[in-house]
Amino acid sequence: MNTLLILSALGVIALFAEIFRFRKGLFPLILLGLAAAFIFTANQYNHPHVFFGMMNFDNYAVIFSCSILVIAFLWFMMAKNYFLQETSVTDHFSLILFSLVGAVVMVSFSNLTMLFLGIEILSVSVYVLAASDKSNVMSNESGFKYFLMGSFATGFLLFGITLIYGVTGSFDLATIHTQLTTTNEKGLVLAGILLLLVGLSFKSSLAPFHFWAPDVYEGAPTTVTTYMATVVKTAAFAAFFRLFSTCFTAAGNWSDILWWMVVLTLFIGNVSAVRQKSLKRLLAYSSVAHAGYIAIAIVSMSATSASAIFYYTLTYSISSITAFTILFIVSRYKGSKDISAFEGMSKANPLLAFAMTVAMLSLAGIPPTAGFFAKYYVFLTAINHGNTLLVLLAVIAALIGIYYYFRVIIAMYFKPEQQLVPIQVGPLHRTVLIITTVLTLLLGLFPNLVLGWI
Amino acid sequence: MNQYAALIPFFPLAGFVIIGLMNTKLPKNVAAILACGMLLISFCLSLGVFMNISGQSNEVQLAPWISVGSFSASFTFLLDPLSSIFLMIITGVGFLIHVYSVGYMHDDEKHNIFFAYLNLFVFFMLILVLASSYLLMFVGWEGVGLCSYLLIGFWFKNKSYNDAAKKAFVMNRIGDLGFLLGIILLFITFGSSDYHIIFPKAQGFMSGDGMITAITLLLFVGAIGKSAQIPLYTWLPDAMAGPTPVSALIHAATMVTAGIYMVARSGILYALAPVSMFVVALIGVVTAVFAASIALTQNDIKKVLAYSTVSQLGYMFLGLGVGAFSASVFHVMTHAFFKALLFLGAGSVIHGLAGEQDIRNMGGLRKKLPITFLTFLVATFAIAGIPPFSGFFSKDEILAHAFTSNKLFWVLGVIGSMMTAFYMFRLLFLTFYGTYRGNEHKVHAHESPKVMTIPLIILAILSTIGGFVGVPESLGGSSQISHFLDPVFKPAQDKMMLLEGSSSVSEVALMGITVAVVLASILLAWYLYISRKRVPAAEGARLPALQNLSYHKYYIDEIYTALITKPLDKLSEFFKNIVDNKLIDGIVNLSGKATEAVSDLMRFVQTGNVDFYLLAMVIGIACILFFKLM
Amino acid sequence: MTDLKAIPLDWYILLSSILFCIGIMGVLFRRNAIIIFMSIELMLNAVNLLLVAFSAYHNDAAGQVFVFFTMAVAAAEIAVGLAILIVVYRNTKSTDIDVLNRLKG
Amino acid sequence: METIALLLILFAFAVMGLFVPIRYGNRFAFISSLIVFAYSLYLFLTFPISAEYQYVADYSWVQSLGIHFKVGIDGISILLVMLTTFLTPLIIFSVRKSEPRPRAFYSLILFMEMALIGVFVSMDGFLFYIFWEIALIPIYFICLLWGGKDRVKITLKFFIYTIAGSLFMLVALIYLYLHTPAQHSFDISALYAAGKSLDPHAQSILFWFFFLAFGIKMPVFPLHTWQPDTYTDAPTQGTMMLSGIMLKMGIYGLIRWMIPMLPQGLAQNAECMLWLAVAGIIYAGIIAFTQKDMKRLFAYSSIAHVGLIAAGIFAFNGQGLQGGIIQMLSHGINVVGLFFIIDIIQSRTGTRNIPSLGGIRLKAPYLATVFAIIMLGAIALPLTDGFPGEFLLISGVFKFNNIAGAVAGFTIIIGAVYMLRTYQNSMLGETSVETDNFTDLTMTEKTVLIPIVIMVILIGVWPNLFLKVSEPAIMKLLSGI
Amino acid sequence: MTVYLFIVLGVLAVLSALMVVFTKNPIHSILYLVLTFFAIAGEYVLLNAQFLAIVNIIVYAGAIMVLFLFVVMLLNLNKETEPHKSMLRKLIAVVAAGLLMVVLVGSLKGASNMSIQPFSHNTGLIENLGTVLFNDFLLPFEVSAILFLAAMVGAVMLGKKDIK
Repeated sequence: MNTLLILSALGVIALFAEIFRFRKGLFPLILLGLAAAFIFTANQYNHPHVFFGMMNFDNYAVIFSCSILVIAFLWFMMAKNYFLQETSVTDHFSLILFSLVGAVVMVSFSNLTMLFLGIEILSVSVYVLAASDKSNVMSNESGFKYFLMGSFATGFLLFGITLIYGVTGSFDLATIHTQLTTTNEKGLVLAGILLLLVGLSFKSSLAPFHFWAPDVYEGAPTTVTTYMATVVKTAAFAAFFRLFSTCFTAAGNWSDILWWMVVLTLFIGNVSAVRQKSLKRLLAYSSVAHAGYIAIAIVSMSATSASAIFYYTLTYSISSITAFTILFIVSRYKGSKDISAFEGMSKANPLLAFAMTVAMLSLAGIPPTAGFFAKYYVFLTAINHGNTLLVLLAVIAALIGIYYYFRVIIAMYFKPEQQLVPIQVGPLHRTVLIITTVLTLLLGLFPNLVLGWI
Repeated sequence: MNQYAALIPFFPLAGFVIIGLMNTKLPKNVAAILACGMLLISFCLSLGVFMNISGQSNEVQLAPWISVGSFSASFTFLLDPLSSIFLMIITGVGFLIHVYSVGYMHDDEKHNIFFAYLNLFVFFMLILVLASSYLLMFVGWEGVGLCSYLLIGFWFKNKSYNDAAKKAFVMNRIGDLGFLLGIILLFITFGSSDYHIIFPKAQGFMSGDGMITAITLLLFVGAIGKSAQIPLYTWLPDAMAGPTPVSALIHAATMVTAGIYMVARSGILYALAPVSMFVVALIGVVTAVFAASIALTQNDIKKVLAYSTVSQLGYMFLGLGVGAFSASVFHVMTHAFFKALLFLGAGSVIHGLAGEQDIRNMGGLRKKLPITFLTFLVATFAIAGIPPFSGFFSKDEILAHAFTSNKLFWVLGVIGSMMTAFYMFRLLFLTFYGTYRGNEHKVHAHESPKVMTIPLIILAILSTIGGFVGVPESLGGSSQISHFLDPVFKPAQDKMMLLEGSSSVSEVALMGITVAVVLASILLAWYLYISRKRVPAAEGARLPALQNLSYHKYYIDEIYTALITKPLDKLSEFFKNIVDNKLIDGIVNLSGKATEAVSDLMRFVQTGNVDFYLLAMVIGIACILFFKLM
Repeated sequence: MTDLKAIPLDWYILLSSILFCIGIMGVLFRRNAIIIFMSIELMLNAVNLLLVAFSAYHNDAAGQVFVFFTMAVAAAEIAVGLAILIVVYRNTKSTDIDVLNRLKG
Repeated sequence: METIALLLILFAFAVMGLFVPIRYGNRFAFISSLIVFAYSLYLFLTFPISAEYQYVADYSWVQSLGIHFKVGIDGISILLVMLTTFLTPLIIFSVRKSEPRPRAFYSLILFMEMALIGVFVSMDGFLFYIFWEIALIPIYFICLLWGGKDRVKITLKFFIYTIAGSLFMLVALIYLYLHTPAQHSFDISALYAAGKSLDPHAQSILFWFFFLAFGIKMPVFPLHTWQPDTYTDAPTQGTMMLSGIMLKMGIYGLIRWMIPMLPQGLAQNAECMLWLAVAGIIYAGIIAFTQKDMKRLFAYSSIAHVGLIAAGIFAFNGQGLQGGIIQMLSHGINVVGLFFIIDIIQSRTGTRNIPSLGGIRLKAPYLATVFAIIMLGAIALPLTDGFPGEFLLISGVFKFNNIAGAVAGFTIIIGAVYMLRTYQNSMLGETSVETDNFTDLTMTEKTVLIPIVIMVILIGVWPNLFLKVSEPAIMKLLSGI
Repeated sequence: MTVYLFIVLGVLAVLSALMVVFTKNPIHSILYLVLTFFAIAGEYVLLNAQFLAIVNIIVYAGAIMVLFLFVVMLLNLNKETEPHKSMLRKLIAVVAAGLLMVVLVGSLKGASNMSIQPFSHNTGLIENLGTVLFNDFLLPFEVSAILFLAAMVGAVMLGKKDIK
């Protein structure tokens, strides 16, 4: 609860900062606030609280909130410069902070109302942020597409909630769970679950509801894309899993549908990425593909699923931040988001290239990076649940993944030098990159650091 | 004595190492003396061993070599009559040839290396005969093959020499594979490759046992390769590319008899496998006749001798195949003397004629090279089987045994010796009689230096008297050599339960027939090449069909090329270009290509039109609901 | 006020399903973004109707309360959506969704 | 502790190597690899001949998943560790010109050495997998950064190909892990037990998964097509690392992990595998007949040799396994020597095309001699290193299946053919335009080649030195099934 | 009586909803949509949710539709300028939506065997709703404030012209 309060307060403060000419101090304040929120949240570890029957701050919620806050922290460090150049930095920041509220709600809801509101808060903020580069048609288009499809999907989500409500007479997860075990009404339940599945799949960009993702990711300002790929994805999956694991484990046979969706996602995401020229779009597809991997843990609903999702989203987010930060820096510098912009980087900026390499290896899932362990853990969960075939397909998809991630590495290390001038990396970005790179390696080598918590 | 005996092979090895490492830093004389000296020491030690050998065999353990579980092989030497005879031949003849080489190779720029190789060869040859296990024998076996390779291709600037060397090695390798598999089968059957384990155990097997037959046949494949029998004989004539002492030492006196040695050594096994015995005899006799028939028309002095060697080796196998082990070993010995002598004589001729090898360009050398001529004559008598020269006794013992075993073999054998007499005298007449047909102005024929002629003389003496160690009882001799070897071959002889030879009268009669036939063919040669002064036709001239076939060696090389070499190269390219690149890698690459193609397709699906996305979404939902709810 | 039993719940489900699907059809059918937005509103309303029906049949006020939140969300969304549309319009001078296909592939 | 020390020293050197002044790069790397070699030699010499693991270190790594950092050395691993530490200094020393970015180059080699040793000493399935994959990264970059002109495509194919196999292995490992008793564990003995308890059908399926990983790495026909290209295009040192050490990973994996873990799976497929391996021997050997590019030729020859090793291992008896072990050593040594010779030739003449060479022996007798000796090792002449291995392997295969053994034996003929062809066409004959100004070995080159020649003969004459070390472990392995 | 009322209102709602989709002029669409909302509000009344019926009218017809109208006017779209989709795509759209409807309806039928609570008049009354809203749903209520704030900030941010 404190987390929500702090975040909302920060958001409001950010709004007023514009008026009180407080822009300079705002940024440290936000970081401070995020740190405080983190501490407050972390404190609740092992002290589950239920707020108004609406939010249950159990360990799951705490861990995911912390994860989101950490990612958001890194994101702010990464995005600061970008937004400071915009006219309405405070609006941006407050929107992000509000969306964080939504994200926290999404990971801690114990009532469908909260889920719905959480998703909407997050979505509405991100719709705006995606379109926030107002003069840029791409950005507009991105925001528009996201909004249009998002609100369309909201309709289905809502329909699903309604049907579940219709059967169980309640929005409370625990009640729904008990009601569903007793009811003999199957059709409505299943339809409701499937529609919820659709809605949440949309948010987490599972095929065939992924179409928005590449376009939106590409068009949105890079920082916003980063945010979508990290915080939004984490929150979406946390909510997805929370809902389905608490309510629908026993009800309805939805996992085979999700199974197919996962397979579809894995292949569409990975295969489509193969021929991309733009790194940003490539990363967008990669994000779709990673959604597929994460969803494997949901299909294989078992004791380790939660920690698998947690570990995966966390490490994926960290690596993504590295990749997007570098993309951001490079595209600023060279005016291109294409992979070709990275050519020769290993000579001009060896450290940048190294960080990018680590990120790519992690995304590709190659030891000793965290991405490997994440995949491993997901696979472990799935095989434990008997989904071996799915894992085999995921393995094949992962191979395709390696192909395109390595295109980036190849561009950096092999392609001839375009311009030998080293790119200047600001101190903040430098810090972010160091942190994320170290974390990627550290978490890969010592997954115990975060794994034991959930 | 035995502990010193273990050192026998290591003197040549030391010679090889020293000369090999120092190479050009060593003066030629020093290298030559070193090499010969090392061999002399070995010879002396061998002599000591030979004198002291007393029936039973002695093993000298040196060191373990390979061992895995129950399987083990070690460096252990076996000293028994058989190995001691070979020791004598190798070190004795080897020493003489070394000495000869000092003169023959004196002006060669790679003089030192030559001696290093020769020493290495002797080392391996000694290992081969001293080995107390098949595996160690295989070490020597392959080692001599290597040296043969190195020495055939000694003048490596010449491509055809290199080809010959490679051919020799590869053909030997084909045989070696058989040998190796035989050894493995021995391991599987007897749990060891040591003679002292195998031979006693083998006595427990029934005659005609399938496993023994398989083993012996496989071992014989090895022998075929090494001893140049049909169908793996073609490398030996080509091997004449090497310096002549090499031909004498390796490709006449020692290495090529390794196959005989091995079969003789395995006598007990062969005795248990009648089928194998028959095969050995058959291949032996066929080779003897076949190679002799080629030798009839060859014009290269060394080629004639080479085919003659193949033919003589065939006789030895015939002997082995009919159970005359000691006779074969006897023939090995006499053959070592006279064939080494023939080659060295030929070398002397070549030396004297500055490299000329074609007998069409020789003639009348009797006067110019008297010592060479005389020794050559002795050797020719010996090989033709004129009593009392050494070849007579050994060959006739083989033929006598063949007669008791299978009359057809005997007939073929006699035909072979007829041919032998003919081509040898043809060679002799064309080279040393008549008038000189070469270019007098270019080449000034001269007798070789002493260092070369002395070995010739010694060998001539040996060729003459060498046969007396094996004079059969029927001729009043005591057949010393067969008694000497008896401890080795006794078990095998017992197993075969040979019908004890025909009466001595018939043995004498057979000898008479053979000698008569030989003399007849000598007369024919005389008639053709001395009376009629016939000279072989020049290159490219049309020959009668049979002669042509013989002259072109029955086109066996061409057939091999067409049937094996060419198809293999074609197959190689097919594998590489079609199977590997197109098929296997094609499938691998296809997966990549397909992914890219599908990727393009998917990019096409991602149209950018939001209404399409919405439509896809709706259809997706409809499908999901449809499949789950209906 | 009336006897609810007179109208089977199925009818409400049917009605709201039809309305929902008309909304979907509108979204798919039209190119004008504004009409599409309106169709989405229609979808939300269809759901609202169902919610209220369930609420009434369950005799549970929570369903109707949820409708408030739906309305709130709808309002918020549409506000944002129209804002985005205006931004798009400023740049493209069109509300045709098919114009927006720069991002693809 | 000693094992960990080995890994840590290497890791430290690899990192330090990035920061030493550029001109000391080579020397630093060389000396550090020598230190490691000395240390491992010390371990080897003091190694107690026993079937048990020595120098075991066991730390909990990911506790909740039963993953341990458990390493140890037994008779099999020590030989491979020795091979690695012996070859690496030579490989480092064999670098001839100042490569661009030398520090990275050497660091990558040292890093790779660490990963390879890690593979050989892991006693935890997960750890093994990690090292297995990590070893790929440095070699990928070595090939990518310093390779030939088609390197991008080829190395990527190599990378994906090999990772494809290992991912399937990962799946199999996880599956086995989940069949360990509650409180799952990746411990080697637990995995052995789990694997053995599976029914034959499951074992058979898992067998294929493992085989993909190991078979690709080795590579076994028909999974080999990445290899000739990669060997051809990689820089010499990369090729040496790949062929000399890295492909041993696959064989080691077979021996260490697959056989004890899935004996029944192996038994079911052994026949098929054996024939595949034997087919590879003949197939690759025949292809090698007509190759013009020396590197490619030796790449194919390597496939043939490895095919024999694989066949011996699938034959699955004392001779086969021991032969496989000793042949791993000798193949590693030979192939590194051969590739270095190619490098020498290429650096002098600018070509690896065999037909344009010839007569080198006239100009460079030392080189020709060394080449000859190593070649003899490669064609398994007795008293060279190739013989004990090939003999044991062929007899192992023969024991298992007579016909297969006989066919496998053809390798000694085929090998002789292409090796002698190569030797003849490059070293013998008259000199060509390219080889006219050939110079003989330099001091550096001798330093690299002489140890190799010594090893060629040492292993040939005294194979027991190594066979005895691995014997108890192999016997234990065989008896454990 | 209620049944007929239900049917009339339902048919009205469906028809006007269809008109929303098929009318070419945006303004007309908006008006039809308002009509739909009224019909739905009528259904609310039938369901005894009078308060919601009123809210529905106020919020949707009163606020949201005005917003739409405003935008249409602002963007000057009150013409039938919309380019048409090809017939094929329209057909596909209709078919897809129809398909979904068939599936949806098909899957939802048979819901009547649900346990249905005895009817209470109080459910939809304002005090009852208020109690539930401010007791059970207090947190969502508060949180929706953030939603509005975010939406507002967002809309303003996007809507305002940048002063460059």
